[in-house]
Amino acid sequence: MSIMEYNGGSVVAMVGKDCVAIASDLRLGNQALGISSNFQKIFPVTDRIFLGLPGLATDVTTLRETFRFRVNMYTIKEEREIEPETFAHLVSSTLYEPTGGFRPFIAATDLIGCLNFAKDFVVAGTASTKLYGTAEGLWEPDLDPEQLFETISQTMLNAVDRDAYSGWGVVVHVIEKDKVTTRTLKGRMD
Amino acid sequence: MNSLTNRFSTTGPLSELKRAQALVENEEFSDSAWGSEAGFGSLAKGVPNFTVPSVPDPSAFLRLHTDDHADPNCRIKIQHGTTTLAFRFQGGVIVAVDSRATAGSYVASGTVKKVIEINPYLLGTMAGGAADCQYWETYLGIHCRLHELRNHERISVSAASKYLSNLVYSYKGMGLSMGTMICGWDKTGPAVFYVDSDGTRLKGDLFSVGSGSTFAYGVLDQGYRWDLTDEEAQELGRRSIYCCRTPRCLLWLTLEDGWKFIGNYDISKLHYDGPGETPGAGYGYDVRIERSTAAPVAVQA
Amino acid sequence: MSRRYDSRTTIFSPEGRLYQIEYAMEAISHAGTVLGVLAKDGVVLAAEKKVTGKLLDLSGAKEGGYGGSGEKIFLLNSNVIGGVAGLTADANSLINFARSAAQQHLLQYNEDIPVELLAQRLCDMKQGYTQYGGLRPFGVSLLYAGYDSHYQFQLYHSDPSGNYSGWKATCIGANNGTAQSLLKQEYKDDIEVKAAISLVLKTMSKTMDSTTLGSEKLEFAVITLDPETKLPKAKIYRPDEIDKLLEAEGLAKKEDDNAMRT
Amino acid sequence: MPDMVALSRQQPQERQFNPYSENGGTILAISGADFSVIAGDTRQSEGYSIQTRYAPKVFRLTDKAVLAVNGFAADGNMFVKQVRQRLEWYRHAHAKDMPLRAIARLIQTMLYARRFFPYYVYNILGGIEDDGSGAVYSFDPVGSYERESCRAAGAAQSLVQPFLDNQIYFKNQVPQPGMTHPKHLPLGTVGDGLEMFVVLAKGSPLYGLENFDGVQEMTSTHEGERIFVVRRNLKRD
Amino acid sequence: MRLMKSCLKSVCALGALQSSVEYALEAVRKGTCAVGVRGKDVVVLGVEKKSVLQLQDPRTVRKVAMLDDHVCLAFAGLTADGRVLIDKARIECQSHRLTVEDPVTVEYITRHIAGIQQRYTQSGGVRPFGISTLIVGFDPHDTKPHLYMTEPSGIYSAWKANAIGRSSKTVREFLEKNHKDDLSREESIKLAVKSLLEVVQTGAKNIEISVMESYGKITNLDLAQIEAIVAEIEREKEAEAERKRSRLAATAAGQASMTSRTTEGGSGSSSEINVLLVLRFESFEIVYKEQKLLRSYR
Amino acid sequence: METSFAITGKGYVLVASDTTAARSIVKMKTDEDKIKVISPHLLMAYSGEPGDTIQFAEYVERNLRLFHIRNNYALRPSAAASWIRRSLAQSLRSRKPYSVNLMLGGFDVTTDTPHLYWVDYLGTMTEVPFGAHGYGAYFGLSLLDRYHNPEATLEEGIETLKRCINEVSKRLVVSPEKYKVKVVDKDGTREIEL
Repeated sequence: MSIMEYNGGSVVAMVGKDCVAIASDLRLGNQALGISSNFQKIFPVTDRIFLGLPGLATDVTTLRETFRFRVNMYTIKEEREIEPETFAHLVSSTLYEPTGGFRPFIAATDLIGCLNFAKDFVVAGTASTKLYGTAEGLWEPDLDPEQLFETISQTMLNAVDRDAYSGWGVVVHVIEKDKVTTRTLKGRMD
Repeated sequence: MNSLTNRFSTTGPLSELKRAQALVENEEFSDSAWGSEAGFGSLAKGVPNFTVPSVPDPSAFLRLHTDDHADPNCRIKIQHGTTTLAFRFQGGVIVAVDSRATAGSYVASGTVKKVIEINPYLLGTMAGGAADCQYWETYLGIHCRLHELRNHERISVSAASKYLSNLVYSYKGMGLSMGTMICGWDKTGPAVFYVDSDGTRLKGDLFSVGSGSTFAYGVLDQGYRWDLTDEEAQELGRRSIYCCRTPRCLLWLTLEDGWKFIGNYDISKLHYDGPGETPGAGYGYDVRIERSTAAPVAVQA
Repeated sequence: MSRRYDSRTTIFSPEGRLYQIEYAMEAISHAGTVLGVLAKDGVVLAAEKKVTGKLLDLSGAKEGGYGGSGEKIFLLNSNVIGGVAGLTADANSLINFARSAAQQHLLQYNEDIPVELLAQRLCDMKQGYTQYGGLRPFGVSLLYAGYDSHYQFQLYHSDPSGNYSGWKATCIGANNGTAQSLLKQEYKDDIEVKAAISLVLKTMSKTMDSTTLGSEKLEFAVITLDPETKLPKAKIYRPDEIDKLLEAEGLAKKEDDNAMRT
Repeated sequence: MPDMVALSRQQPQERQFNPYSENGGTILAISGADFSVIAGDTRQSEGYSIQTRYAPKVFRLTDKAVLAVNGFAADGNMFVKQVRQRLEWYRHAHAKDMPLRAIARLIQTMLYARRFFPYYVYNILGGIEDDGSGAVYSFDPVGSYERESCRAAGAAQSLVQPFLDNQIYFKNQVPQPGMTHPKHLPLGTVGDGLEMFVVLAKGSPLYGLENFDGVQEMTSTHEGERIFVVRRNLKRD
Repeated sequence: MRLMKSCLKSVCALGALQSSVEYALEAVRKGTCAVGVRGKDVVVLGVEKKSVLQLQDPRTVRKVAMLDDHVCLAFAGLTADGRVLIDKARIECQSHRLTVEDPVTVEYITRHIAGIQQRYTQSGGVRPFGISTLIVGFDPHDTKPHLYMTEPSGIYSAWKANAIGRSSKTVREFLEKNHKDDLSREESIKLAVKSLLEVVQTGAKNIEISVMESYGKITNLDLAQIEAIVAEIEREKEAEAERKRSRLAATAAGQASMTSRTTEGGSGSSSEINVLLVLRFESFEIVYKEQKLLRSYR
Repeated sequence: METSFAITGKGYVLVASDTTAARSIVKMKTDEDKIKVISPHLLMAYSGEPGDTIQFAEYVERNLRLFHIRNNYALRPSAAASWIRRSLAQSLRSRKPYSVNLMLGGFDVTTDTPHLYWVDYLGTMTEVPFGAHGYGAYFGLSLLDRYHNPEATLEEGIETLKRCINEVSKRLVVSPEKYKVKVVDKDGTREIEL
């Protein structure tokens, strides 16, 4: 069993016209045993950067705390908010950093917030192949925020239905220039 | 003893006959190839014979290529079932199953029918290897029908389950994987037998099989009584399957004059709205808590 | 051999005093006034700016966050504002330390650092600088205005020795004696933020050397609870907001002064 | 349970005898009210090397049954051959083609005969039932099967299947108020593959198939079920 | 030659340090007064509390600190130093429990604190802690109260009753005169209050009393309780004075003997300090330099 | 087989743990208390690798006590849980990781709310209305999903807990005989006899 599958969970992010959206499932499992149906995997970094961290839950929490710490320290030192691209480099260098242990952090990252970072969509987590398929089929360029929300929701819901380790509800954030809309979807509870 | 020596001696008239017979019955050239007797599964030859790889340990070979647990990267992914349950009560036997088949982390199907309707009186459930259950229980159906034709009466649940048990026991160690409940109604009343590929066969009131069985037991045990009403029994069946987090729940009730299909329930609907048509009356924990906290307000209003 | 005694270890005088600390305190008593008032539903902090001038460039000032415009008032963590009096360079280094300490706490405990704990962390640092070799004490006093769920709103003061204590209203820097006695007279135990803002501004206007109050000489901040999230909300006022506030309080300069003169 | 996993890993395993290989590719079938579409790519590869760009995975069995096989190509070809042989015998015995549901059961028993030495083949059977409805049957390698409306298998199954769930089964879609989802999709909305078989029930309209690019009809009479094949060149990578 | 030089260096250094310790003791003497009184099965800590200013939060003005469930510490001297030293002691208490399960004994933690204080007199580049401490408590599984004192030098000692800080000498003398073995709880508290009243003129509101009665059982008296005790003492004093006045009229001869007794008790400074004084004399010159240095810094 | 359950109710958290200390196939002790009171309003039930459990529990206990005595108030349950989680996550990457699973039940006196945290040996933490560790989880979680009520009175909560214990003894092959049950509410922690 892959270490990604131990706790399960998936994240997808998509680009629209002047907006981006990021969605994740809410399940925390211990392999097949479900522990919680409200485990967040997407974290706001600044007002316009969201970080999705599917993977081994302990590392999700640790990384979340580490990134919060590093971003805050950056803000203190630089006295300005971190830019999405700078944050991207922070993420990649943090993940690369040898952790002194025998096991590297295993967590895929999606970085959103930078409007032209990926041209269409990115996926990660146990349902990643399923997400690729649905996203490939449903995504179109220049979706407006409402359409993007619909597209990412359909992508996520259908992908996690085919994944035994993801699901139990979905949370979607749609990020526009001046606002973030967060919605929790009533997903299938199986 | 005699027959044994005869079978393996290479001389003598009997062996000559055998050889002739073998030639005639050879699949590729025999007359039987023309009819339904052709090929694998032909009843004329008794128990079907399987192709086995010519390696020292065929079961190790099988495990190497098909055991998803031992090696998630194994290529041949055989579908596995998850949760089935059956219990006896005053009104008959409730059989409830989930509908999910997984191959690794992939949900291969969310619509598998895990109850095999062996005949109008007997139901068999399916947990473990999907193909094993499907095949052997179909095979069992054939024999039950033969039994009926020969004896002019329905086969007892006990006999049917014993027959199945004997069948799979003869393949013990080969890698079959099956855990089933044979449920029906015979002269003794409602009956449930648990049969698995190890050769275990148990008679009982209440069984649950599959990876989700512990969860089902948790709800089942706490709500089970012999004198449940039909409605209560069905509700218990649904709730017990609901807790195993599967896409759908299928429910049967076995009565004296044969089984009856009760329903195919969408678990998400059960989660949010329950089996009826009342929105918000679902089984889900959050839904239930919301209901109980909202209720007093409603009363006040 | 003499090196040992040249080193600037803070040492006891024969009378058992630590002169360096006393000098530091002396220095602070000439620094720009910082005044804090604890109210029932918030804490108010105001400070007198010393570095003023027509050519001072404040365009780099950022709104909210860890803005760098402040000379006297800083956001230490999302739940604590600090006001400093004393050597500016020392203060900057202490503020950085405080912010890091708060982040360390957040990392360790996943909660905002309790206000007293943050004051303690800084004081431990300050005390260390009075005890170890090669170091001189920090020439800075601080006021900490903050909120945590243990003691709700709090106001602390720490001095160069590493002492700290909690206050309902206090003042550091120049003229703190005058301010203290004014506060003593005016302060009421169940004061609310709105009244506290008036009290602070009124006291500031009376203590400050200059005759007029204006955003170029004043920094101002308030910490309250966000009515929606119930989380502490620190607000460091922008210059135009300060002017507006002063106007509302009837303490704005010029117009009033002119009116009085004519 | 975890113990068992560890144990079986430590056991010395027979590595020498590995009669299987993975030849990539994806197959897919969708059924409608009176048609079914069975598609597959035609590439055969092993690891990173492409063995051939044209090795069909979809085979016509009868006038109303098409079988798609995916997995180990050699097993697949052999299996199709045997199925065809059995169907031929059936024709001789009964003077008609085997009905679709019977073919499905036949395939089960044939696969199960190799329960202890499985074919490394994922099968999808598509066609028209005796009642004129389109049907898809999917099989696991040892013969567990189920009738469905659509199914994907092979390398891209986990990419394709959730998309089909959404578009064919309307999963997670709530219809507009007062509307219902169509029970069966019209043929026109079904996408294209590298090689696609379309089986139309007797007497059903052509759905504009005659105007498709690269359509070729496989049946000789126009009275019964009609099979068309569509071949497309997609990206050559 | 070189040997001599290095000898000289260490001797001088020692002298300087000892002077530094002595000066630290001065800092202690500037601190507010704290007394400890050990009774039969109770131990009382009393501290002089600086007046809490009108707008100050009394919660944050603390002079008595719990080190663990069963050990309590009061200090006199530099508050910041006190806080840091207390923190170190608290860490040791918990870490001791973690490593050997048992809680620390009062003597152990005293020794530990004194050890820390001593280290800060010895290593270069640091100044000593400007505090003395009184440590009270009960050992686990024991009913005997303990009272210890530590000083900036790192000396520690056990006491029946003692005082540190401002006018500690006067208070100590008072204690020496009035302490009896086997004091009851009430008597111990009263003695502590009484002795503090020797230096605290403002009465109950500037006195804080903590009473430890057994392992883990500690109570802080509230203002009303202390006021009651002070009032009682006042009454007794009044009565005593009354008696004295009447006796004074009766006998004039006994007066002389009484005063001489008081002075006798006054010469009770500890031998350790005498040693320090000798050392201090040796290092006079260096101290002188140091003072010049200070002046230039100013 | 080690089993622990914890459930929240109206203003309290109930924590139950079996009392077996086992080594290999031997029961070394049958009245071991595996629920530690780690601060006045915080309970920690621990299970896992023998040795690691007690060592880690004591390490946690001492550090929380140190925080308490330093600051005059105890860490809030959420902060304590975060710190404990972090300790486990850091130990996971050390040479010899602690292999300990925890249920942390606390009452936050600053907000007057009960909190329950499920923590495993990897440092996974999540706040839950009810939770379980060990093989008991496989039987208890579905039952709790069905019967648990976060607004239940203490008596009702105990009844629900009894159902879990009853189910485990009914179905688990080697089920524990005895359980210790503790509750934490606004008044602190105390033990409850079932």
